[in-house]
Amino acid sequence: MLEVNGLRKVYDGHGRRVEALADLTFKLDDGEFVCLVGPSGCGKTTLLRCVAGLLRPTAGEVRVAGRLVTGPPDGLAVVFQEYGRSLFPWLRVHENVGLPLSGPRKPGLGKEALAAVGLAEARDAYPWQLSGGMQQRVAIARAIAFEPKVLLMDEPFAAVDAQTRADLEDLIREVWRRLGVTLLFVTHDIDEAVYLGQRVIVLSASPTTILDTLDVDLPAGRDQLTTRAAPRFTQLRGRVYTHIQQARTS
Amino acid sequence: MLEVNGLRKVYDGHGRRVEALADLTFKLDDGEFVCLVGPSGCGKTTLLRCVAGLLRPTAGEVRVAGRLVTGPPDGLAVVFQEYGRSLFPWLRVHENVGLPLSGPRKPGLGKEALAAVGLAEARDAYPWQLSGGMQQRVAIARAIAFEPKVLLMDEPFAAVDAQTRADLEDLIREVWRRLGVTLLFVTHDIDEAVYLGQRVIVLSASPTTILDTLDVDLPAGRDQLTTRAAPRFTQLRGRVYTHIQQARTS
Amino acid sequence: TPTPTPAAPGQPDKVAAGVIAIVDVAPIYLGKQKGFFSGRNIDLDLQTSQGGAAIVPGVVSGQFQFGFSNVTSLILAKSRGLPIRMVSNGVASTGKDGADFGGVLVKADSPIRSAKDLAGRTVAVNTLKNIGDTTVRASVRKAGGDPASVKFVELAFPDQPAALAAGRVDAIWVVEPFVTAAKAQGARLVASNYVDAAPDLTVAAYFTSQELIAKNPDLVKRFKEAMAESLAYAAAHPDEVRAIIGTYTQIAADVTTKITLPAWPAEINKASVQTLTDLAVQDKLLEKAPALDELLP
Amino acid sequence: MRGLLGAAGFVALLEAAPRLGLVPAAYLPPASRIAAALGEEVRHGTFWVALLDTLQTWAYGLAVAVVCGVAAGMLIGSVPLLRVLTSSTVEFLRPIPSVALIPLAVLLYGTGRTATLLLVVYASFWQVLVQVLHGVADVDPVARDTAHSLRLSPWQRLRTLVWPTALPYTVTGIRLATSVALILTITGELIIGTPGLGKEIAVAQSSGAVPAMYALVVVTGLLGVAVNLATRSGERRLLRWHPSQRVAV
Amino acid sequence: MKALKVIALPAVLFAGWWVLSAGSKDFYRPPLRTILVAFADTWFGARIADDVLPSLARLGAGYAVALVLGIAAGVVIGRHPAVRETVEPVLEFLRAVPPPVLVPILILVAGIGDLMKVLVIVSGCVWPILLNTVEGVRAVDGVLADTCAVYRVPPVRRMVLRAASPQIVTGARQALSIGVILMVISEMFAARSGLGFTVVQFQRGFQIPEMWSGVLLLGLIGVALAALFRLVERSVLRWYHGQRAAEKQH
Ligand SMILES: Nc1ncnc2c1ncn2[C@@H]1O[C@H](COP(=O)(O)OP(=O)(O)OP(=O)(O)O)[C@@H](O)[C@H]1O
Ligand SMILES: Nc1ncnc2c1ncn2[C@@H]1O[C@H](COP(=O)(O)OP(=O)(O)OP(=O)(O)O)[C@@H](O)[C@H]1O
Ligand SMILES: [Mg+2]
Ligand SMILES: [Mg+2]
Repeated sequence: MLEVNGLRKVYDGHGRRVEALADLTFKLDDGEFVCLVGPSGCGKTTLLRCVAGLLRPTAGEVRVAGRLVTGPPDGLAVVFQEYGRSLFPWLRVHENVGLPLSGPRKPGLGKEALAAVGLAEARDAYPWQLSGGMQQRVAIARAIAFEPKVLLMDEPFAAVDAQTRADLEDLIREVWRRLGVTLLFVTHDIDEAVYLGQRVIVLSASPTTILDTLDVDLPAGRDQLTTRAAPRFTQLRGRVYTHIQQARTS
Repeated sequence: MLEVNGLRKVYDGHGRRVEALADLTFKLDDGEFVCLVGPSGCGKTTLLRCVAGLLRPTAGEVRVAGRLVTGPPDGLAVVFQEYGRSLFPWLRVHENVGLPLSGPRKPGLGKEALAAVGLAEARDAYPWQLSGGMQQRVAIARAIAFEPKVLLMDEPFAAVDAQTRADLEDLIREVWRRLGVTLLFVTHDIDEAVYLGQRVIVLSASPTTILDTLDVDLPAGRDQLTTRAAPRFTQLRGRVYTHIQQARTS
Repeated sequence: TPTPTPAAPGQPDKVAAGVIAIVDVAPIYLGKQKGFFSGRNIDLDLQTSQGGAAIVPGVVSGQFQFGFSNVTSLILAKSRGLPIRMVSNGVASTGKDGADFGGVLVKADSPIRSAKDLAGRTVAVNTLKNIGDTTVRASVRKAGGDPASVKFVELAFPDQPAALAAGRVDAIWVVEPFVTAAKAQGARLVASNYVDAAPDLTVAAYFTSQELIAKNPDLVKRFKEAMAESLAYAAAHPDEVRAIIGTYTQIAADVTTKITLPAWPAEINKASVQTLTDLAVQDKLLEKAPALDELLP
Repeated sequence: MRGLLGAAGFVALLEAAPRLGLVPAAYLPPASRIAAALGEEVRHGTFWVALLDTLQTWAYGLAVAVVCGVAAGMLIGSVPLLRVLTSSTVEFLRPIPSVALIPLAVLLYGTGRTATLLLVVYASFWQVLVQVLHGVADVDPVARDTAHSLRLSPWQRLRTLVWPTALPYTVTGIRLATSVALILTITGELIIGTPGLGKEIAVAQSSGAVPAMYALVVVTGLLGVAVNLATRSGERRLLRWHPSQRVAV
Repeated sequence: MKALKVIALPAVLFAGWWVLSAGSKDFYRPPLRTILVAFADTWFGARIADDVLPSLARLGAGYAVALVLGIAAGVVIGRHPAVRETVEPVLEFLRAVPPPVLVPILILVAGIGDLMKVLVIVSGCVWPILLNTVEGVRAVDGVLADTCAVYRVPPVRRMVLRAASPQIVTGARQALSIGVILMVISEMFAARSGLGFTVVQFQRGFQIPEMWSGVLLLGLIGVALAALFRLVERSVLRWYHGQRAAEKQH
């Protein structure tokens, strides 16, 4: 469903040259849920923007559903790390969520999505009347209501409290299973990566390569209490942790 | 050093009325380190903005060093939740950090602070050339270089990876001890709150009151491995967790 | 005669005059060139502008000592109480029907044959409620047409031939060099309005402020004499006039040789000033005629 | 490079329209004849003197308007009370056309440069002022709070926060004022008779010298193009940080 | 209270004008008293229908055309750098051509009727709108643009116009007073009636108090149009002012 081949990205301008991505190759099957972890500034956002067709790679290519990505592919949604700036300040919350929708299901989908992220009451507010966490949830609701085939999420839970985060994690897994979305999920929380994904890709520091890919062989039915308490979970997160330590020192 | 008395804040406008803070009263001693946790949208940012003199409360008052707060008090620094927008896009990183500084120590302080957050090499970049986590660290560096008497931090580590986060936590504790700063720290991470603070204040959902105040009786010398492994740590975080659960259901 | 502010010996009076860069003011340029002014201890500085909007306030405020303006404008100014007075003739109609320096023209194939046919038509003039429309109405009246039914529209002289050619207006009233230019495009002259308005009509005059007359009558007198000499010289030497026009305008040399020159008599035709005043009152440009003896030199 | 292409197309249009009879060639001559007339003009010293006069009046007027406009805009924009106090007066004065002020200008300053300068400054001042006022109001709230909490002094706030925010607006204001000042310089010279290109245009116009007149008009247009090139390169340096200049490579 | 402040300065200025001009014998600067008398005599009567209203109608038409043209062209030019580079020299050329010399050409093309006058107004009003639109469009936030691209939101209609609207409004406001000025200028050519024509006529006919009364009327029209404009602006930029005010509640 999603193929990244020899991707390389160099930023050059305004007196600064950064090789953000050195050489990345990986693949996501249709309906796969993969989490991406890596040190701050290693190029996760850059990678996501290349996959979404928003940034032209310096070398290499991205394919979504077999098609070479040159612009944003059909049926792909993104939750941006800069959630605040991705909301339209002149539209109310429900208009922001309904914006990409069309057809008769539009009002229903928007409403459901807002309820799912716990913002049913804020539907008539403007985004700038909301707290940071609420804004981030609006962005998530918009992506969910869109019912994408491929969903890219860039630290989507960074601004919400622990409990809300747990709820949203379960919501995302539920949406993923229901819709069969192919999901690429960037997070800083190693526990979260292991809890959510079927696979975790660990990136090195810049210039970035893939340090390790880890299959998460936990059962498909996961829940916050039992899964996180399972010994295999602890084992896996330990492994990711060690790798990230390596990434930083290398 | 910092007193909040009967603070109440109601937002009203554009067809939406929210009682963000119902009635808050608490006190921070000189040089105290207090963490603030509470559900998303409960009013943490609102509280911080009132304390910083950036928002006029609907009722109640805030005092810093005995003085009633009507505008930003002297020697108070804030790390904003919207770190990206709090950096001036027309200034390079080191200029952003050096902005509030003056006097002969200016270059040295800025340089040190940038190095402390791991951004020595990015000093000549513009903020929008940086990743989210890097931007957030620039904001932190600016606050540290300012050497404030009172420091307010609003989820300052939300955008950085786990390892960087741990490093920054230790950095903040080090700065706090070295400078004797009075610190009010908002976080979503319960472990972080317990690990960092001398006290944790748990806020209820909106309309917000104080649900609980918890003294963290862990030894002053803390480190990531031993402190987090201590049984008392687990106990405390369990208690905060339960309270937050209550906050959400109440 | 004693002068209140005499010029220091060998130090001529500096005099600024506001004029318009058109054929009409050729005598003053010629006079300056011939030394008629410097001979009378006047160091003349000629400043061109587009019209009364700048010249009249310039004279009133003393920025200019003298100015050039058409008679109707001066009558209007006087009637509103402006402290000005004519000092010398400026320019006059040739008095020859069909051979004046201004006139009403129509397209070659126009059904308009005479001034009478202008009734009910649109005629372009350079400024409304001024010498153009009053004298054109006089032509229509004289030819037996209804002057009230002529529709005037304001259009700068240079733009008029184009508007006529494009059929935007039925007739145009222009002065040289645009009479020649329009004729070259095939336009046909139907009326010489200055001739129809009054015999030997004085069209424009040089004027000054009452303040200057009171303060420095000697200067005014010298200017007057210099002007008289200039006008006479210009009237007598049309070739030199045609030559000097090229120095302060951009009228092409081949056009200057063809244009009809106006008349430059030394004296103002007082009767014609009275006629213009009557026309102005008749056409409701002003409610009450000003005391002409306060305006005339 | 592309600009040359656009200019070439424009010239071609100017050449073709009269030649094809779309407009009468006697009143709007083809580009080649205008160029020939221009070639004739530039051989005369008077043209260069006039050009220099125009450039001087324009530069003085623009400089005064920009300095006053920016200073007043920053001051009024930063003090809410001043903003409310002046709003209606500004709106009253802005639409007053400079042509109505001509008699007053001549009365006060004669027909010299100062009279035209008055008109130039009056007309272009508002362009800068209004842009700066809107620019000052555009400061990002989070950035403003940041500046507040860092306790930047009012002067520092103005310099490091308000000024950069208002800069893109100001640059547009200066670009607008540049052409308005040029237009008023020419118009002032044309009607009042202050020495300069406008006066030459008036002379050519009243002499029926159509190609020469358009040749002079072309010169004013070219002045506009030249100034734009200058502002654009200045903008590239001043607004390096602005989203419009951030080409992601 | 606000209304009081709004009229305070004009009141002072008028009083000053009244007092200072009271005994004036200066022909071109008559006493304000005389001007006000002339105002009543001149403008309260048939002139409103004969001169003022037709002028305002032409102004309205020209302004509307300039608005549509300026915004449409501005969006195209702002979004496509290639187009901008191509047309910019020609536009800058045309922008520098003074309306008094442009009018003869317009007369050739459009005759001497209302159309010509409307075109004169358009030829002046369009520039501030165009320039501001171009710059507003070029400054659109990159994250918003990306959001539109990903979610297939028609960018021009749903995003660019709104995001650039603060700057477009600035241009429209500039254009308003330029329109009034050009309304006067256009009536200096080929006119028979109109407010501008009348003012110029008074000037030529040495009816100086009447002329000043016309200038006064032009100013008043400017104030009235600005008030009208503010009403429209308030609804168009509701979100913008809300966003900026909401966080300024000091
Ligand atoms: N627009 C840009 N121009 C120049 N350099 C950039 C730009 N965006 C990102 N970079 C650089 O590319 C590198 C990777 O940035 P990116 O945003 O992809 O990191 P990230 O992995 O998402 O980090 P974080 O976890 O902090 O969000 C960084 O060094 C950053 O400075
Ligand atoms: N500018 C504003 N205008 C109107 N309402 C606001 C504004 N800012 C915040 N609110 C409302 O006040 C409440 C508290 O917001 P606040 O930003 O203080 O929450 P928070 O605790 O910081 O949340 P988070 O953890 O998500 O950042 C929310 O319901 C929010 O919608
Ligand atoms: Mg990132
Ligand atoms: Mg918050």
